[in-house]
Amino acid sequence: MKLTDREENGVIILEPNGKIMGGPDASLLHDKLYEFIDQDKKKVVVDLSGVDWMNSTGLGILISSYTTLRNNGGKLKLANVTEKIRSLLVITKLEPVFESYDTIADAVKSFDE
Amino acid sequence: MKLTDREENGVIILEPNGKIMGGPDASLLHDKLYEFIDQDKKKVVVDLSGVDWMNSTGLGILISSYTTLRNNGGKLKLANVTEKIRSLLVITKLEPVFESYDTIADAVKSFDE
Amino acid sequence: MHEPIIKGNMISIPSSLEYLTNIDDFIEGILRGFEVEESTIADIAISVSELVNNSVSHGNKSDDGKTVSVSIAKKGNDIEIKIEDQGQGFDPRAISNPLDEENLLKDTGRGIFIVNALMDKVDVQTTKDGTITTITKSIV
Amino acid sequence: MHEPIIKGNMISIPSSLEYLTNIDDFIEGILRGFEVEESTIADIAISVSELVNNSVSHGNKSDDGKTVSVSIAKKGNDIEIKIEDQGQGFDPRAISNPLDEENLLKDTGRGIFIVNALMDKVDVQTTKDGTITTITKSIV
Ligand SMILES: Nc1ncnc2c1ncn2[C@@H]1O[C@H](COP(=O)(O)OP(=O)(O)O)[C@@H](O)[C@H]1O
Ligand SMILES: Nc1ncnc2c1ncn2[C@@H]1O[C@H](COP(=O)(O)OP(=O)(O)O)[C@@H](O)[C@H]1O
Repeated sequence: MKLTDREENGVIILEPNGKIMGGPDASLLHDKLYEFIDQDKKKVVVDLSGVDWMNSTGLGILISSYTTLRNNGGKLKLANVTEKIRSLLVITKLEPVFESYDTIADAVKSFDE
Repeated sequence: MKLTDREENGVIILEPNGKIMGGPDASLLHDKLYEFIDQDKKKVVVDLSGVDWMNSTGLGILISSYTTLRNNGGKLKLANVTEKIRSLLVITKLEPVFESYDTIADAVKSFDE
Repeated sequence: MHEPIIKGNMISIPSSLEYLTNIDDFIEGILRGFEVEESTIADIAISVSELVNNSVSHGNKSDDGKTVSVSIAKKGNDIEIKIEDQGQGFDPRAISNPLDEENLLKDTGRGIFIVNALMDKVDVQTTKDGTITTITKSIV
Repeated sequence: MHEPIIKGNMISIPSSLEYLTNIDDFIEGILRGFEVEESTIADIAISVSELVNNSVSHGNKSDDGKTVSVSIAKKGNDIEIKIEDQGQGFDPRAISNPLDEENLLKDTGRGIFIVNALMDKVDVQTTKDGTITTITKSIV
């Protein structure tokens, strides 16, 4: 997994890339999130278009990122959820937990509503 | 590649394991050799029984270990050269360079002669 | 043992998660050699990653003197994969349900559940030497 | 790009030798999936490791923003493998002979020579985008 980030209209967009399977970079996303929370940036979109697949470690990272942001008065949303990841969210009953959007633009705009 | 070592009758036996293809552990064998040279231990047998294969990086490590020992008044010999490695030594004309023995015992004994 | 060791259709690693990618590369390689379709390869790779994570962390407790091995075979239309560790074993029936309300937002506890969902057959066998989990997936 | 990326029968790595084992695991996996015999797998794996070493070190000069890709295909009775880097290229005819007396005890300079010895066909193509080396080995 590789992680890049950028900001658009005050919303942080995190772009993990590759597979999220655990191991050395399991904490990358969570660490990055805490950096942004420290800077009082708490509107976050995770763009999943570049993620081939994830396992339960990946789901765990999404969940803990979601709850961490929520507990700090922020919000985590998803964009570009691929079919493989959507089916994992469905079978684990996590789909209704996450707000998810077809495009990053839609996800970013949703924070204005 | 993993490297273990032991001593038998004043002879150091180095046992690399796995594949010798370069990368992070390319210098392991050479570093270990310098440790022994510093301790004035210069009779060395490299046991190749656990090496699946090596490439030119592996041959380069054997050569430089051989010349380093020779230049320090020591000697490097080989034991248990597998068929795959022998054919590499043959095509690169390195076979006559190395004294090689069928067993570690033979290699160790040869230092008494 | 240090780096991944391959013997035939089996790959072994020391018990460290840094080698997860090596197992994935080997398993995905073999499955592509078998011409398994991409979506099924992903399902199998996800399941193997779950079980290797468990074997490294829960089974061998990250003791890198202990080994995790994964072997793979094609049996007719089935892919059969065995994941072995040297741990104490566990009872898969005793695992709590990740779909229960109180577990839903936990960040762990979904591994075996996902493997069961993605694979056709999951068999966990505890022996005195460790745990052998066998997963089977039809590729037609 | 960070870790090895697999797309179909191709694996890509950043230009660092720490990923040599990942390429080896993937290539050995595919070849076992193709049911290639062990000795031939070793010859191919040795050759790929030589060319990936060169692409990382000489081609991409270990710039880990640059990528090395290896793709593999079975064409009839042949295995064809392409190793691509983003470097300046080189002229394989200009390489000095490692069997020459004055080169015999050098610790480098045997890579391409060994690949030529182990493979049936070796083709080096330099383009404006980098070097593509194609090796072919019959598996019957
Ligand atoms: N190979 C194993 N050896 C020992 N215990 C295991 C093994 N695999 C799973 N377990 C046990 O089963 C539990 C559930 O595993 P899993 O569903 O993968 O969730 P998680 O690993 O996130 O806890 C683990 O917490 C552990 O107690
Ligand atoms: N992919 C490449 N890009 C640029 N130069 C290369 C490449 N591969 C090989 N070379 C050149 O060819 C030479 C011989 O390569 P090789 O026979 O593998 O020996 P070595 O890599 O040990 O020097 C290298 O030293 C390098 O100058």
